[in-house]
Amino acid sequence: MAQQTPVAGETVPAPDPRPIVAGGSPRGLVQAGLRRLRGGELGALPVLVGLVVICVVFQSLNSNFLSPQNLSNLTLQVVSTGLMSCGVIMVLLLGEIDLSVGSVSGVSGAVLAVLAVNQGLPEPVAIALAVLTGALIGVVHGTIFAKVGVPAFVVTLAGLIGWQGAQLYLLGSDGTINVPYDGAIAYLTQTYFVPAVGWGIAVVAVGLYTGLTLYGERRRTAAGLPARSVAEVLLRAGLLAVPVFGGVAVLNLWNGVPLAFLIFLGFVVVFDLVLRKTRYGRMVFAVGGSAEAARRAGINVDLIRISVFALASTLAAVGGILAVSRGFAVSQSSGGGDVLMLAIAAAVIGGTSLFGGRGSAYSALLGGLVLGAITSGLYLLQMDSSVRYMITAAVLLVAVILDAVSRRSRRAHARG
Amino acid sequence: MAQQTPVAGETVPAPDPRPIVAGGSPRGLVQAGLRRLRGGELGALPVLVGLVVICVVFQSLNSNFLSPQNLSNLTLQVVSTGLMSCGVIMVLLLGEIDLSVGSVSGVSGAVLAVLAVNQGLPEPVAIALAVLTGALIGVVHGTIFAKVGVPAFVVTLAGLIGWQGAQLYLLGSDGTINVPYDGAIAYLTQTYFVPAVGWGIAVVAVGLYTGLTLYGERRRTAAGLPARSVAEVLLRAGLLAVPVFGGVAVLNLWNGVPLAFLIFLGFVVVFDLVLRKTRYGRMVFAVGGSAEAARRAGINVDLIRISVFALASTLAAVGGILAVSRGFAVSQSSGGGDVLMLAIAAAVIGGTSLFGGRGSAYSALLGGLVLGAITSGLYLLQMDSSVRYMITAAVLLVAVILDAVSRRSRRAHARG
Amino acid sequence: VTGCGTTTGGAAGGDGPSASVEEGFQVGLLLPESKTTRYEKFDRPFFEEAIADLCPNCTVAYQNADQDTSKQQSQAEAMLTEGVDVLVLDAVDAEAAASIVQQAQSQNVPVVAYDRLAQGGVDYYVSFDNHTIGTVQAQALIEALEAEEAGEDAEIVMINGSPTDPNAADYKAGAHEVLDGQVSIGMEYDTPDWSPDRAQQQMEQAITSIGADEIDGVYSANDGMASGVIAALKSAGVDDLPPVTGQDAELAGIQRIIAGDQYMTIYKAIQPEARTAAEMAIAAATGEEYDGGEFGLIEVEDAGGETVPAVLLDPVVVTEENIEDTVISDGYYSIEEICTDAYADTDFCTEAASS
Amino acid sequence: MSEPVLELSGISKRFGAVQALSDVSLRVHPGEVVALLGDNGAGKSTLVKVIAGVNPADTGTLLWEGRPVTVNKPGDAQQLGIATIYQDLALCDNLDIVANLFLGGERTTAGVLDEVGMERRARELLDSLSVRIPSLRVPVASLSGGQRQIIAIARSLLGEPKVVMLDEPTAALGVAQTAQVLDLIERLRDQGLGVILISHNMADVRAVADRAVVLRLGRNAGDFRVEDTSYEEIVAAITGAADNPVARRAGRVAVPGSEEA
Amino acid sequence: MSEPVLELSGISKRFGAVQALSDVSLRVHPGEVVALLGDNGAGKSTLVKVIAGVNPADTGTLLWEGRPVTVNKPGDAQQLGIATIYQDLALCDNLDIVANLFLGGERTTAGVLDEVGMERRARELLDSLSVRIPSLRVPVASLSGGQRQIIAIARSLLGEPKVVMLDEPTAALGVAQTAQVLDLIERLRDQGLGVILISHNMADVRAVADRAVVLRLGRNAGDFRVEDTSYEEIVAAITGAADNPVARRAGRVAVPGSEEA
Ligand SMILES: Nc1ncnc2c1ncn2[C@@H]1O[C@H](COP(=O)(O)OP(=O)(O)OP(=O)(O)O)[C@@H](O)[C@H]1O
Ligand SMILES: Nc1ncnc2c1ncn2[C@@H]1O[C@H](COP(=O)(O)OP(=O)(O)OP(=O)(O)O)[C@@H](O)[C@H]1O
Ligand SMILES: [Mg+2]
Ligand SMILES: [Mg+2]
Repeated sequence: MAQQTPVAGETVPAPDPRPIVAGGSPRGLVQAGLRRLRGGELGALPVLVGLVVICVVFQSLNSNFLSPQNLSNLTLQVVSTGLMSCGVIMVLLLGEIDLSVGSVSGVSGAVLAVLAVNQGLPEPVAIALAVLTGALIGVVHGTIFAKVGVPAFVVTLAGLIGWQGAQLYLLGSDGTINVPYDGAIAYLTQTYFVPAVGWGIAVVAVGLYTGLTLYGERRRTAAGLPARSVAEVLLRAGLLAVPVFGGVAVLNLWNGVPLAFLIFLGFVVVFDLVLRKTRYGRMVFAVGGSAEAARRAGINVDLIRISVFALASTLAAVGGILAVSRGFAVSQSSGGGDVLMLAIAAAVIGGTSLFGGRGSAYSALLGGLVLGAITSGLYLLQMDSSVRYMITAAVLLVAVILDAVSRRSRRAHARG
Repeated sequence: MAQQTPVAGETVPAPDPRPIVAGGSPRGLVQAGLRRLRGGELGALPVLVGLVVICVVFQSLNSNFLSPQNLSNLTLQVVSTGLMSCGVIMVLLLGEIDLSVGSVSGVSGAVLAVLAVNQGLPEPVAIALAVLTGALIGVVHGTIFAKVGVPAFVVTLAGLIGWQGAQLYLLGSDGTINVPYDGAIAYLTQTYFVPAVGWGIAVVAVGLYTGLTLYGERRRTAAGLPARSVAEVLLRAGLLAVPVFGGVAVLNLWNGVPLAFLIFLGFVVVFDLVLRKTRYGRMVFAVGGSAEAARRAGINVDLIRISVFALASTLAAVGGILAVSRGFAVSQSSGGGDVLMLAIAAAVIGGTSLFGGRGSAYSALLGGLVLGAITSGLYLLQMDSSVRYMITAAVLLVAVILDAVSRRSRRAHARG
Repeated sequence: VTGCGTTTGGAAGGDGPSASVEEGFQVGLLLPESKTTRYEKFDRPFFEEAIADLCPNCTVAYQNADQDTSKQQSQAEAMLTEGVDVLVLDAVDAEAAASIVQQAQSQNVPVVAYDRLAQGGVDYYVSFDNHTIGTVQAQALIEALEAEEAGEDAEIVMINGSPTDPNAADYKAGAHEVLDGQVSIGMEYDTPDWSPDRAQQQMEQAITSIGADEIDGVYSANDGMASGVIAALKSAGVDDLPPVTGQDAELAGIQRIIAGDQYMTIYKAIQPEARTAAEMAIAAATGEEYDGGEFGLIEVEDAGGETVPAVLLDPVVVTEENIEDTVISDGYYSIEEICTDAYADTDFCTEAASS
Repeated sequence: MSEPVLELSGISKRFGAVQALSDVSLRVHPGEVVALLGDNGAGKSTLVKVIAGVNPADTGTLLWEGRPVTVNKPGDAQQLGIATIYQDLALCDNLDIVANLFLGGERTTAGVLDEVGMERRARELLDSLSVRIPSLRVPVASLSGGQRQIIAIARSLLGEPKVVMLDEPTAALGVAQTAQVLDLIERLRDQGLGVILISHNMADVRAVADRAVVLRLGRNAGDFRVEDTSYEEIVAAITGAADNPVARRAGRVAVPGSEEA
Repeated sequence: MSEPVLELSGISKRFGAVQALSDVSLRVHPGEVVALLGDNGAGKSTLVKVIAGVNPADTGTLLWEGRPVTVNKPGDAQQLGIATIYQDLALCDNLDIVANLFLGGERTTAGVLDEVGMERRARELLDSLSVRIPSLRVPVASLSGGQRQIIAIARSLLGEPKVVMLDEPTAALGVAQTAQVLDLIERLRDQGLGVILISHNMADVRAVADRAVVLRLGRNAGDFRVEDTSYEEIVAAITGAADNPVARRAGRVAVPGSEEA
């Protein structure tokens, strides 16, 4: 019997005739798009549509809604919670939850202010130490969860309460601590880029996306794998370019692109790449999909869990620092109130599943913008709190229903 | 070929020698207990131990902690959130979450006060309408979740915000509404039973438990099924009698057994029986374990989901009514603050899984008592709020770690 | 990072103090919360009335921050976007409000601090001083105790506001200034979220520790918590309630006062406060000097060391005796509102009905 | 021959971009065992789920005892009298064996679950399938693969079905259990039920099936009377070529003991 | 004969109140296919999980190439060179086929996943197992039972194992795929690997196994050279009696076509 490698070519089956393949032609693309629409594989589209609807409605009610100034404010308003959302998404991908992000952001802000103002440390050093505090807190949470086996809900609930206590303790009887208007901390949110820089960033971003995607698809074609046509790649790049250049143009009409928003975008993009393109991200998805399967594949599940909780708390700390920067102060209520709910809600609205293994870093951006736009619009319309709450709830539901309906048809197709 | 029924006796296999069966002797019981301890099948035991530890520690720090007065207060303090927990447990068993219970309790309380005080309806009618409001709200939540497919997190988050708005709207600019100290509403929490009634209830409860269990085990023995020995049943009944009679004795030393606490216990017992002994309860567990398997078994999954959300909101409404009764007032902050977190936390601490299909109605009682005891003890010790927060977190963790460790060893044995 | 960027202090927006009463302009009113009665029911309508009276062509934009600092910041930003010409700011957190003041000033929009002295160099300030309110509450409690001849060894329980609300710290400090040394404070609590339920539980623990009969008085920072305190006392079977303080003159609080359950509340004559704020706002927006009117202008210094021209009004203690002369005569509540069925047979209401 | 109890025609089903079934038809008579054969991914389980109402078809008609019916949810199929054993079993891992067996058809007395009655019946049923399970009160998550399979099979026998569909029922079963299940299928046939059996085990198929319907890439690819058809013919229909790995392996291997017991 | 690559002795394992394995021993030599046989619930999968480090044994020793080793987690076994295909597959349903194949052993270039390389390798591998899968980029949740099984098998071939354990690898496979997997097992043996094969299909076992180890109720119940042992002997060892359902069925059934192809 001849010895054969497992890769013997003898039995390559004929191509499967069943998949319905789209041609590279524009018509083919449209058909494939329609099919996805019906099949419910829409990705971020429903949320985007929801966002557009929200914008149109508010703009028609108050013409200031889409003014450059309001949009510029909006970009800054979503940054702090958005960063926390980013961390929450990592935890949700694991199929767990982190209730402590609000408190961690508050306590990190308090650490920052105490070090920078009361102790007189240089502000950048204080920032670094505050971030470090967040990371350490996350390691503690992760370890208690992964190694001791306390449910993440309870660990982070204890964190929610305990770190708030620590924050009160740190701030002491003084309560609020103001930070200088002109230090490194304040610059984080007070810096806007001149128009040219904004345009430059936009060009580089879209260019990099197009170039790298084209290169990737070329490699796939070279390897004989199904690949997107050049036309499709360019179409997608074009669709990306619209919001990017549009956004820069609008922001330049006011003060320019804010540094803080770029920081947020940077985190989102980096987390997206980490999740999709690295072994680490793959392992996070695997643990979220089936921890047991991941364990059997030799993945160190505990380590992944601890690292994810550490990341979440680190991002919460960064969010807390930006909140301090934006308010020039940290108070006993920093990180309290609805910060936690907003951070989790943004992730869920953006399409990240609470049950693990499904989601993307862009949820933080999209969900954050949806929530931010609703809030901002309702403030512009100036309603009674009671009415505002009710409308917020209604808009929230409407913004998600489209997504839900599309997902429902997908769910109907999925195996149990 | 002879036709045979599927129940042909021809091949009854010899009994499997592998299960390690405990004899009916006391020694056998102890051995089985130890084995369960090692195997991590402890049920509520770890939480009970946690509760005892908490009591011992606080009592040693402040001798008032176990005073009849304080314990009597404790029973009333846990009632309102405990009832909400009961509903939350149903939702958690489905593998979903209900963030709206706090707001629903608040809005139901507002409905109650507006109807009874402002509109002058008879108080019992107002109570009934407030409960109905809760039920309707739950049906709305459940329908949007089950039929439209919006994730329960988002539906109930919208509920959390929207019903709070409705509450503010109902209470209008007056804010707080006082209810009379001597109406039906107030009686719900102001009524205590005279000692004899307390003892009577205890005897009936323990007697019923023992009788029904003995009858059930007798039937099992008669049917040739493995059953608990009479000795074991009596031992269990004895273990139940200790807290029941002890509790009645202590409460009788103060005002007697409070009606409100009996209402709460009644709900817990009824829900436990419904969950364990009826088709409906079985279906709830099935949907929580695998919605797809339940669907294929012909269960109307949507209906179960809607009914569970309706139950959760109804219980939240009942909890809200008892909160109004206890505070003689409903205000704009009723049902806000940490009520939601406490309700969910009690369920989780009591051992109900956030991932569906595992838990029991008694979690509401046990978890509620753990949280209530921590709060009560810390208030007695009168610490700075910052320290109080931190200690609450620490005690919470410690109370759950025992459970977690035992569950961990169970998890290590479970299949992926 | 800043090498390629610029930090803009204030490039655009707001046309500065150039508005005129004839043409009208827009006034932004930012209030901190809606959970106590006063803001939605009185501050806002009184303020809008005053503006309509003083400047008929002006419009008022209004927002309520639900006790959330960052929400208030977003709301201020929305108003600046709207192009308001002056902001009247009742800060959720006076210190953290500095960012709002800063942002407004960078767009040349003047800021009037209302009720709480926002940091960052506001243009005018009108208020009842938080600290003073605490002292007045405490003073009233001491008087009540003296009337009952509880004297120096009286034992009281203190239920303060939320540990995460900076204003609560002011009330607390003011109250302590009076109470310390005068009475013994048996138990003292900070109450998360100003929650009446929490206040009730705290009171129950205090009763357990001290004993219901040993408590001679209760300092409660506001009316909502007073309702929880009274519920706890009632549930513990106390019929002859010790004096309980309050604040905000909520309707429910007034009703408890006439029923004899609550001793006092703090009534802030909001109408003059709102009118003063309106006058200040118009002056600031049009670039005129404000002289303080009937109350007289003084100067206060904020925590950042800036001097601010200010009007400080006196809070009024309301007990059963002076309800008629305060909340009713000011049109705050009507007799009908107070004397609902449940309170119809209180002394106060029978008297009111007969007169 | 009698009227078919179940008759499908023109069934098509698409998942996203995959056309899993195209224009499939199938007939089952009472007292007949129809084997549904096909390669992996041919669409057999999809067809079973269409009939069972788990994933309704996009197009196509379904005749039940000659009448057209629509089956949109599992309850519809159960009402008609179709019992199904799914390949992916569909058990509730958190429930114990008895609860899984009676899921959706619990017995009650006066509203209360009749646990004793159900447990006794479950014990009888499992004994008749000669499977050993240490305790009926453990969650099914802790069972072995074959034990789970037996639970699923036992479950379908609790109703009074007219058609039973078994999707690879013996895949995880031991030799003894497999023999029992084959006996069972024969008993069902003898009782006049229609049986649809999916299996990759040709020996089992040839042992019990009357007719074999072959699917290939989601289309009908043959309908044979098992008695009249050789093993090679059926395999050729399944793989779509006479030159297939089975034939090649058969030609090559001469390992002792491979005389296919 | 050469030194065993893997040798177990005295392995015991208890789950709660069930003693799943008692004092089990097993030896595997390089270039040898050992069939692990037993009734449903006999403890075969439990033994595989003990060796793979998924559920470490309570007691017992494990020798690897003569050295005692401890295997406490799956990583330990992989390090030694043990590749395992689990009966319950253990795939991540949310990941696509390529991601599942390379899970835990992803290829990267400069820290970035080499998706192109992995997808090409995956395509080659699956083609060699003659399975048709419409797209490699669908989540494995949407695959048919057999397709999932093939993914699990393909995955174990990606490392460079010295021992491969296959827990019912062909249970869900079509005839063609089964033939390919049997070919594959023979290739692995010829390359000098030790193979542990669990299967309830006696035909497959007799075709490729050299030795058969039987477990019954968690204990060793026989160790046979397959060439020298009859089908009936092995079945009797598995069921623990010569009078078993298989024998009874064989004695009873005379259906045409049951000559066991
Ligand atoms: N929910 C789904 N979403 C997408 N594709 C699916 C889904 N279910 C099945 N498919 C695809 O449909 C085809 C047929 O699958 P099916 O499960 O019916 O195969 P099968 O004949 O039962 O195969 P096997 O013998 O391996 O069980 C497969 O290519 C599979 O990938
Ligand atoms: N995690 C667990 N908890 C409790 N019992 C278990 C667990 N895993 C397996 N068992 C029990 O151990 C015994 C052996 O199971 P195992 O899965 O090893 O059987 P098997 O020989 O692989 O059977 P099959 O051929 O059906 O796959 C069974 O009785 C099973 O119920
Ligand atoms: Mg199948
Ligand atoms: Mg097995």
